[in-house]
Amino acid sequence: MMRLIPFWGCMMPLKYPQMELAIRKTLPNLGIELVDVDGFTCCPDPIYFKARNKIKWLTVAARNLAVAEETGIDIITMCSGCISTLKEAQYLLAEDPDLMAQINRRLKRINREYKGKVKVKHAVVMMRDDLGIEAIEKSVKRPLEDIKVAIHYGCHLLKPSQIMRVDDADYPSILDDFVTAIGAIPLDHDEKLLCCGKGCMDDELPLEMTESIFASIEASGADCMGLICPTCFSSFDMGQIMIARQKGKTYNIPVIYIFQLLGLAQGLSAEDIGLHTHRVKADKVLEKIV
Amino acid sequence: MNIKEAIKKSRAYLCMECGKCTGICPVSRFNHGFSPRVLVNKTIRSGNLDLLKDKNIWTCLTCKLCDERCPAGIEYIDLTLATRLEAQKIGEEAMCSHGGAAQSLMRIMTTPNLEQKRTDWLDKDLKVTQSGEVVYFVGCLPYFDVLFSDIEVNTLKAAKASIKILNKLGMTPVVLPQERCCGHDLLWGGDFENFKRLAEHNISEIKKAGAKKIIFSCPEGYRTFKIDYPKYFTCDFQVQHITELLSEAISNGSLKFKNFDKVVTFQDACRLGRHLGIYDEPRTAITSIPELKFTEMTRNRNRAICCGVSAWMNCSTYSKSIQLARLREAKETEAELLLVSCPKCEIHFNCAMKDERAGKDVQIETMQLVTLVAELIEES
Amino acid sequence: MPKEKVVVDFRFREKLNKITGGKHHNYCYQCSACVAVCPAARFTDEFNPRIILLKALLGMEEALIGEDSPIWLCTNCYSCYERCPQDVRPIEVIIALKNLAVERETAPANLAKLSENIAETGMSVTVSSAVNRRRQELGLPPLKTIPLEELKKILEEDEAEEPSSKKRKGEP
Amino acid sequence: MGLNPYLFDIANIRNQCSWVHQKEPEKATEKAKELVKMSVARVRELTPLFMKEIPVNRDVVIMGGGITGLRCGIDLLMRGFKVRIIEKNDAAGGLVHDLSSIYPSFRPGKEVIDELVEEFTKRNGEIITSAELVDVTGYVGNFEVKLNVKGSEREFLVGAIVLATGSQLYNPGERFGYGRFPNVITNMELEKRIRANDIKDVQSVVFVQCVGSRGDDGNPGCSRYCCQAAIKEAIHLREQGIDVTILNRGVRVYSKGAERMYRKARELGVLFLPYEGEPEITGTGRAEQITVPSADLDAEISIPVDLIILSVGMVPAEDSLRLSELFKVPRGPDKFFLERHSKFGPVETTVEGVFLCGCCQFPQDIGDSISQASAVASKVAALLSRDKITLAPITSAVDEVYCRGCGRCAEVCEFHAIEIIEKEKGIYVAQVNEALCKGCGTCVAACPTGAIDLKHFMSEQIKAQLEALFG
Amino acid sequence: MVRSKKTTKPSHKNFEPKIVAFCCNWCSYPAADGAGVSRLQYPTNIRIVRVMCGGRVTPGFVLKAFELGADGVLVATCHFEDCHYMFGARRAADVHKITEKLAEMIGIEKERLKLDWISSAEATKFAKVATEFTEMVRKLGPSPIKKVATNNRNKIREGIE
Repeated sequence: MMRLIPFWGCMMPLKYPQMELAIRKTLPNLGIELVDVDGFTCCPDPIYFKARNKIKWLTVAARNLAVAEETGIDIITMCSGCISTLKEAQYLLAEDPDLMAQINRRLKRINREYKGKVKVKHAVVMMRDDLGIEAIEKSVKRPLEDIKVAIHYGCHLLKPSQIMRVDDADYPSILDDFVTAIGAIPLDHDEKLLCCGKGCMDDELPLEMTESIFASIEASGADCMGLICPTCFSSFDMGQIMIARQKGKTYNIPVIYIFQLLGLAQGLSAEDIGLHTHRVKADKVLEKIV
Repeated sequence: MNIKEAIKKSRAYLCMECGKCTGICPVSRFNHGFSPRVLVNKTIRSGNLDLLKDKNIWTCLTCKLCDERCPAGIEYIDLTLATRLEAQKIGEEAMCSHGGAAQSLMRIMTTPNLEQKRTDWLDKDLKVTQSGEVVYFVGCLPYFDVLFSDIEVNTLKAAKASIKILNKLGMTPVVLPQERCCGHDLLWGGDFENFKRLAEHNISEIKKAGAKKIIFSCPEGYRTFKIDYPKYFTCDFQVQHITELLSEAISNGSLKFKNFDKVVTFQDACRLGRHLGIYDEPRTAITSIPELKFTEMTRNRNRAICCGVSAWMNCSTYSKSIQLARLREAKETEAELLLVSCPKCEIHFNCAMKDERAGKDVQIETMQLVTLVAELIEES
Repeated sequence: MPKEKVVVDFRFREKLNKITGGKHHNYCYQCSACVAVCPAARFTDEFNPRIILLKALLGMEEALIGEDSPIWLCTNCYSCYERCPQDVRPIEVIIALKNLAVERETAPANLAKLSENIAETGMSVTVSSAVNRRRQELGLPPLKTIPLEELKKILEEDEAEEPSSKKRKGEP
Repeated sequence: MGLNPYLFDIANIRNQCSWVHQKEPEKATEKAKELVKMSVARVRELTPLFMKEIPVNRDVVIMGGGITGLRCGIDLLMRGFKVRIIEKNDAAGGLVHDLSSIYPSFRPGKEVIDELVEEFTKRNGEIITSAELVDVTGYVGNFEVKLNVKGSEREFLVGAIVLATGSQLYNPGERFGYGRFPNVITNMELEKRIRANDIKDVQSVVFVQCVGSRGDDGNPGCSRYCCQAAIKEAIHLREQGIDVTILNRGVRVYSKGAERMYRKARELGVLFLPYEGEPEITGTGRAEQITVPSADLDAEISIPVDLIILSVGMVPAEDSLRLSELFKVPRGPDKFFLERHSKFGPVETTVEGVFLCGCCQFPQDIGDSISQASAVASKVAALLSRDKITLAPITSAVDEVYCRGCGRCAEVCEFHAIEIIEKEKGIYVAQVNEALCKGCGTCVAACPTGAIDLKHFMSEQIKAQLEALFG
Repeated sequence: MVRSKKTTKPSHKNFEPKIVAFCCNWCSYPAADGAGVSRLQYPTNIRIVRVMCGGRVTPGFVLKAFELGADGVLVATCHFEDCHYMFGARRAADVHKITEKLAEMIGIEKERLKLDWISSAEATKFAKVATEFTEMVRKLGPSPIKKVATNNRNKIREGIE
């Protein structure tokens, strides 16, 4: 058994608990024990909180890292925002000893210290690098044959690759390999790497960007969207409702978290992994599986 | 005509080896390896091949100065021509100037149905026609100006001047768009075959235009049409040099000139002078210009010295020496302007002057006689 | 219309240098690689990361962190960071500018709304009773307690440590 | 002995017929026959030619005692050649001598020069200062150099000549407020001020690049040193807390380590701004503000300024025309000395045995100049390490009978291989120096009479090929 | 309906022009060799005459080729900046202008003359120029010049020796 601390963040436990559910149901099948620990806060979010004050943002992140560091167990994250914050914080603090000292002075107030020892990985990276793709294949009981998945990598899992070190940011394959391992077909489409637009503080731009992505996926003939980032999820699941409402265009593309797909492949039911909670229903996909 | 016939015809057997020809020969004066006397001797005595392979047969300028002087009345240049025609048959040829470009141009022109573009220079104010009684024969001037662009001569001025004069005299000459080289240079280079093709083409073009009279500004064209064409072909048209026409017009008072306050001398072209005996007509034209002071070079008329090269061949250090000597002679007259009647004289003298080492004592302005006359014609 | 006059303000640049990531603006040599990959620039002309960097180089404080600054249109996608050949980290410069705008209180009102939760509750998403109910329905364990005391302590202002914080306010 | 190689010709059937016409065997065969016919016709006209050998003097003279000449001289001394440096000024050193520091080592220019002079002298090289070149005659392996040294004549024989005469800096005249404002100075003047530690009460310095370079008067090309020099100077100023702006037309930093220096300057906050045309400089009595239009912002950008530095380009040295005439080395359209071929003879000139290095060829920075200096030293050594120089016999030859001495051949000869000599009074004739002739035959094309011809490619030989083709 | 104009010009499809190419020793001649090495294919109509430099080619050579029956003449030199002899290629270009003028004046279409710059590395360009020029000349049809009987070296030798 591999023991790892899940850093759930906020989006998953609070907004999209079905994602947490999928993780909790699928990872043990791969021989992973999730060790929940006390004392985490928000990562904190790499967009708005960071925009207010980088030092405070770094401090909160360093505190989370320090909490995990004290247990001696490494962290996995399942949210692109969390991985982005924690990795960048690690990178910046390692790059600049003065900054490290400055942040640790703040942590000192609560008798904590970040030493830079804890390892942080996204769950998919851990699965590729530590478990191996074969382990995923082996856990599959019901391969998702003929399911065409348009993967949305999102931004923060990959970029900046100088810090994230997950994959080639222009030609990523980690999720394609993941989807292949569970028997489905990853599809390329024109806007595969376009940002979902969520971080843009504008009323219209984000919707335009999501719509471009949908148009592109629709043209590709995919059965569903396979996605990794909970922030993106809100752009795409709720986003489709918004587009239908504001632009009168219905896409009806099910948006499925990649671990939910894994769950389906491992033989779990749609309810087991909370697929029924999504706004865009995944019936099309489910029919194909049976 | 083989060499033997030529010897007879030119009376070469009468040679008494007096050496007057060599004494007067402008080439021999500088080129001590060249002697007309020796060549005549060789022609009479030696075998054909030895003579025909002698490079000296191409050195003669055919200026006819020796013929003037020969007490035996030998026609040396006719003998030379015959020799060259024979030599060419066995593949001998002269050292062609300018990489043989001129010769190639002339030979290419023997093709009858070429679409030449040789009349672009005709300005609007020059009146010419497609068919009529009178043809103005332009000659090689259009391509001379391209080929010799490096020495910046503008021989075409003479053609424009000639047409202007003809227009002034009430004539609208035909300018043949498909006119060809008269063949003079090919003939004197020994290439009779191609000379013949050019001649036949020109004669037929003139017939097509319906012309009876051909006017020349170029002495070589004039000589060729007047002497050589009738020798070999039937051609029933009258030929005339523009200076002949000019002197007629001046004597009957139909042309008047503006003042020209300069000292001027005149270069007799070999073809115009000694070959055809036209000495007075150009002088009549020159001296009828008011204010102009005409001065003769020491050697003038039938004793005039050639410009140093003929038929674009065997141009050499001796040609240069001849040219410089002649230019000095012109300068000695204290003339400011050297009038010439032949475009080649103009080209050769300018080429010699162009050389920066030639010195100031040979720098003199040159102009073709017709060009000056046309410029000075008083508008009526 | 007479052209705008811009006087280079080296002092503003020094201020920007002091924010983490702000110093990298100095490296920008205006190659435009960031613009080529920027999704926001693709969808609107109002946002151009190169121009933002140029303005940073010229020290154009008002244009960058005044009201209606375009910096808020950034999608935070990190493409520019990825692509920049000079390690300018344009997005980090933009975030540094945002920090300055927050200090100057010119940031858009909803920024506070989107981020104040964290300082107050430790989570970016509001924790409500409905959340735990939903989790229960799905068979998930209840949420862990959030260490708010620790969080508040480490977020307290410390003027001695952070020279870029509010003391600027009295300056013109 | 065997067959004279110049009686040989290739009918190029393989490369120029069979391989390129593989799909048309019949036509290719016909063509091959014709190529053979042409070749045979050419061979019939060929004549045997023989190599010539000329003895070599092993001394070298270097024109110019700047850093380039010194470096080249030391390299040659190390190989055992006798080397003289001719310097027109009263001391060696050139422009580098006056630099406050040189990148990337940041050592003072004078220190570097002193070291080189010491080494050159220690190895028994001779520096002839205050020397003026009077005349050069001869050809590769056998040049005669005549000098005037402080009024007295000196003459010696050398086998090779190295031109390392350098360049001079563009004089901005009255442009860019130079001369009008006391605080507008050139970069060389800045170097002097830095050396004298004379930069006081200065908060903002603005450099203007490309003054007298890249089509802006002066040198039509890039002067290749000024961006890097300005960056070096900017770093120095910035480290003293001065605001520095470099107005540029594209920053060009190609020297080794220069990119890093450029990055360092930016890290320190040096502002690089593009400009076009002439910036507007205003102020009363002294320059106070410099303004450039911005292509990107629809705005005019002003920088308050205390000192303006004009980064002036390099232009050919004043005496380059005279030297080009004396050495018969052509100058390019930019008036710098021209190399024989950018790829096949980058440090050679059209005159065999005369080499180029440093800024007399084109503006470059110190690193590049000394690389060239060492390259030239190798080339010179390779040339002079032979006892004799073999001359290929494909040269032009003059038939004096047909030569009018008009000089058109000499005029077109880029290699100055043809001289017009006075054979007898008033009679001139062209004479080919076989040591200088490169065998191109351009003179043949220029000759009006056919007096000059190129051995092995005689007009008759070429015409024979044509006649065979169509015969 | 628009009817296509009847062309009175004869078709030259089966006409195989003879083209003389003066190639300089340093660039275009090696380029032709390179075309061989790379097995690039071009029409068989080109006959190369090697000269040391394009600057050696005079109007005399080009006109001689036409005089003797060439349907087209190509002069190929180094690129200006690559000329082995510095300005030879430039001189070739200057001289070519004069040749073109002369040729046009006496009725040779100027399309039958071509000057091009082919470096020794441009084997592909050589093949391309050779192909395009051959096609151009093929389109023009046979040279208007009737072959002129002149001096024939072989005749001399056979007849005399």
